[in-house]
Amino acid sequence: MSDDLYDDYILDHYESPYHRGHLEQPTIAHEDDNPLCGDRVHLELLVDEHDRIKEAWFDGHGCAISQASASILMKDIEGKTLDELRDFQAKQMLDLLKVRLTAARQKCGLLSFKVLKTMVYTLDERKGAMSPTQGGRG
Amino acid sequence: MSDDLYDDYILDHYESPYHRGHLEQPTIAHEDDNPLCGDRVHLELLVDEHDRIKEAWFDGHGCAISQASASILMKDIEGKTLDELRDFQAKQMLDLLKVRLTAARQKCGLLSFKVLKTMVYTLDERKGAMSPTQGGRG
Amino acid sequence: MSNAGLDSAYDVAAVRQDFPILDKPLPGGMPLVYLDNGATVQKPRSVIEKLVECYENYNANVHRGIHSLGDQVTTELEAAREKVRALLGADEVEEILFTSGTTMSINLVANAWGRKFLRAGDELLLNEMEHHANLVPWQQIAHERGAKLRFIPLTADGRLDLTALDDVLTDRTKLVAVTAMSNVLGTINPIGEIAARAHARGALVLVDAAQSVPHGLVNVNDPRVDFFAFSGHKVYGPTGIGVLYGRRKILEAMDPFLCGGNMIRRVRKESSDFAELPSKFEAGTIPIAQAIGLGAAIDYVQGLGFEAIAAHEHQLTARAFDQLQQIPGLQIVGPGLAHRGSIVSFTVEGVHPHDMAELLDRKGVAVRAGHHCTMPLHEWLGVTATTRASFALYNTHAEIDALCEAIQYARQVFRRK
Amino acid sequence: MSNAGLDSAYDVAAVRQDFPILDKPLPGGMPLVYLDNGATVQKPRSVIEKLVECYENYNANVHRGIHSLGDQVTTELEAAREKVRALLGADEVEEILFTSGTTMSINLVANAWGRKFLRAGDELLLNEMEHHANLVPWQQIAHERGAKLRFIPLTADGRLDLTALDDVLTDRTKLVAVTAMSNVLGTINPIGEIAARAHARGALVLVDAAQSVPHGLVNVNDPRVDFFAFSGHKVYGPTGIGVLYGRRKILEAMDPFLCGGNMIRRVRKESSDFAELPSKFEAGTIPIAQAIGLGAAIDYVQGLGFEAIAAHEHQLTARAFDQLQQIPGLQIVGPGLAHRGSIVSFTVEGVHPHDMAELLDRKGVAVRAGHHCTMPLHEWLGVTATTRASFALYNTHAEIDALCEAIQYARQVFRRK
Ligand SMILES: Cc1ncc(COP(=O)(O)O)c(C=O)c1O
Ligand SMILES: Cc1ncc(COP(=O)(O)O)c(C=O)c1O
Repeated sequence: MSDDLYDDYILDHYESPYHRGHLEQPTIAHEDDNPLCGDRVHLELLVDEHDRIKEAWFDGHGCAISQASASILMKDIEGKTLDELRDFQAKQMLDLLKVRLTAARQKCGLLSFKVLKTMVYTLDERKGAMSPTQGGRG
Repeated sequence: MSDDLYDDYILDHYESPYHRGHLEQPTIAHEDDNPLCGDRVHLELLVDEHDRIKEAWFDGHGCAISQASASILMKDIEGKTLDELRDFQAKQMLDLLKVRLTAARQKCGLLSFKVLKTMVYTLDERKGAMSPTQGGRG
Repeated sequence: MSNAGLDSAYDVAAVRQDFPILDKPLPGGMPLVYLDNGATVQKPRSVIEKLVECYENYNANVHRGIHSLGDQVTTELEAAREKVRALLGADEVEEILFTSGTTMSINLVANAWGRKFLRAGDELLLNEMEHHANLVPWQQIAHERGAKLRFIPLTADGRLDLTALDDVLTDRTKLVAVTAMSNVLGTINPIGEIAARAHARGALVLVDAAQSVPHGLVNVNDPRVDFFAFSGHKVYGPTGIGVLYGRRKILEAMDPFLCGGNMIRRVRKESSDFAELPSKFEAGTIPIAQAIGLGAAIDYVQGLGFEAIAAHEHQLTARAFDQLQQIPGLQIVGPGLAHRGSIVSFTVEGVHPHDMAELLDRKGVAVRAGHHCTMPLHEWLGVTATTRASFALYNTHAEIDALCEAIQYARQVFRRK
Repeated sequence: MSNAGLDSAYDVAAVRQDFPILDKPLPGGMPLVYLDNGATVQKPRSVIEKLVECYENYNANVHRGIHSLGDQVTTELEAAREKVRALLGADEVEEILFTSGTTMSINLVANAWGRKFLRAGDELLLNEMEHHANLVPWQQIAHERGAKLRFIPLTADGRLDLTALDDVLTDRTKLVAVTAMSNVLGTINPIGEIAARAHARGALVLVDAAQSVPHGLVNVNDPRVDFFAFSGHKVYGPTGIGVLYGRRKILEAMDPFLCGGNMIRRVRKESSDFAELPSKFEAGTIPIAQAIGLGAAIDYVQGLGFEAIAAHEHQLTARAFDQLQQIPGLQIVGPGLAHRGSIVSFTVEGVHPHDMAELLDRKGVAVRAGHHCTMPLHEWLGVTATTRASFALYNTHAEIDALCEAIQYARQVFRRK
């Protein structure tokens, strides 16, 4: 884990992103922003019949962390199943970035993760599957 | 000025008040309380044709300071004119008590003074006299 | 006679060393016997030092700055929030809102919940022992919304009369607001039974825990309640900070109360969307250093242990209860020891409470006199004011004795003839 | 190159010794260059010591205890209130209300004045440079009351366009809410002219003085305004305390906002009468130690003198303005120096403000990045975020240079290829 946020790994992804662009016919698309700073990320997934991510693309604008982390995430999730993404934790996402983020910057680093999670829940709901309960005793 | 609130002067007035009771036909009567502590003071004045206090009586209940100060005030103002009472300041009232009151107890010590002031204003208004403006620019 | 600390689970003499003020003589030179703990308690050195640490090492605004100080202070603040969560046994840290005090916490609920959810004909269930902070906000919102206030009657000894609860708790009751511990009578209320019966009727339960938290009556899930409010300054923390616990689903359904920075998600010229919990209810710059100081206060009391604190305070209360009753003309208000926390309020024949407090002060004994922000209760008691002695973890048996001696002195002043 | 203090009315190097935090290296070992003063400023030793003094010597609740500590703390609190009155040039000390901050002060007016006096069709006059604290509360109450928001247009360089004022200031305008100094553009607004024209139309004027008070723009009678709000933590005082000044007649006509102890005169079971000013608006235990600490902060800035502070800050701002403009791709937002207080916000081509702030932090330079709680302003600017450097009385010319060097470093990081 690097202490330097702006090491080559992050900056490479920021300047030469993986799969920045759009799909012809995404299975699902979603976007969100971090209003505090204006970071915005739009994700598109192509999911095959085995619930596996065939392709993942992103678009957006904002700070290097928010955009590089989207790029890194796209690269990481291709080939994974929805089941695997359901188990995917914020901590793992932060590990993927290979840098230590302060609390303030974690919002940037986790923006694409949040969008991804929302999509997974939405797909679950579409299929009428149980969505994992969130906290509380409801 | 005494440091002892409960010197004989105060306690004498508390236990053997001056003019505790009521007038047959007061020129004016008014009462007020200090809700914070439940002290209550009722004053009655008999004012002669020269705007001079002929008689002053009080009633009420509460702590020794509130009741003794009413008694002391009644004794002091008899014979004074309304003009003199109009000029009468809170500081002078506190001086009359001959003790140093903390901020919290000044409310007790000034309760009868407040009632008296209200009565003077009311008499002024009855006569259509100008009442002194209170602060601000109006 | 003094047996300070002898039979306590902690060494009271040592604990007193943690509180700088207890060591300092009063302006007149007398030692301070501080028995006005129900109003506010003294602060241990660790809390004062935490404030200094904060201002001297990581003073910055929270949640905003992308810089080292901002990161440190945010981490400290959120650690304090987690300490509060753990203290209350709340499920989630987002259910812990920082406010400026109990009064603000209750006003927040009365306004943000009441303005949205109260309808004409709805009822709020209160009682006459409530502090004004848990009464006047409900009067205002009930008036505005056309809702009605109802009151659980009190027993003759100053407890809630639960045998009459079903008369006043109806299907129209939307919320029961109740103090966990009376700040005058000392009564500890059976929150568990009240909450269970209120919930069975579909009513929410708000607990005013301003007096109970310092003594360890502090859990929001056992018994389960919906809102829970307390003040930092009464639990050994700084002034200017309070807590509102609210159950997530209810907080989410409510609109915000105060508006400004931090509580928004997106602001347009004409309208705005609101942020997630807890920010939604924390508009503007919150009392940052004070929240962090409250965290240190929680560490302090948990270091001693609530059980030990409560045991010690119970001994003090028992001693006071016993000795005070032997003073002629002295009348204690409220229930017996079994139902009472560490507060004893009383009247003494022939000595007005104000004079009493003043005369006790002359002996260095600080108590409070007045209606203690409970006018309806004093009306119910039939007196305009009482004198209140309230005990904290650092008080000693010798101080109880000093209280009783000072009361005797006050009686003598008024019987000089 | 450094000429810290050389041409200042006070010795900046000496003044920096008053601020313990400025002497402490950051966790990484670098010296702190604190340029996030618009968010919150650092505290002088005298303020921190005043807090300690309060907690260690006369910690008690105010206005309540008839005992020596209670008397001392009440005296200290009221002395602080008088200091605020004198600072603001207010007529009466009862017009000074202690709140928990600017946000709370403005919410108090929006609720307590707005709910009572706003009618359907009434108008509130705002503008797009307002902080969310002076915008969102008005949105909410306008929505509730059926009132309408109108906006004074901005000039291209980020000032209020007063040539258009008569288009938006009408006989329906009930209140003009305006910041004395923008927290992003740095713009100092002509409050005198706005207030005069608003008063001529019968509208009230509320001034958000959160940013202007630390720089000495602080009087409520010259020019004459009706409400005036600021925060302690931005004027070298503690967090958790704010002030609302309100003209007596208006405050008296308003209903209370928060309800609870202290703000009542008499409480019955079903209804209550309210206390006189300022208690009417100070429900519950107010931030006592913080108000007293604010008094010490006022003493501190008045000791240096606002004129000297403003002169020093103006030099810093001029230097920053000058040097920043020489950095390629750097764009300053807001007006020229003549209309600007000590805030400079900017964008740098190719470096997002968040990355900029993070990279500046790496050089020990603390600035803020984001929308600074002014989303409508950033929409108007056409950017989602800016980087803001804001200067206080203790900043040095060398720190301006450090800022510029750090910006150059950030630009290099993003142009490594
Ligand atoms: C112009 C302006 N108004 C209001 C506020 C809000 O102040 P606070 O967060 O202290 O309530 C701020 C500070 O953030 C500000 O800069
Ligand atoms: C039972 C109770 N509720 C509420 C309060 C109000 O607390 P605060 O003044 O800290 O807001 C108090 C303390 O005065 C109290 O004793």
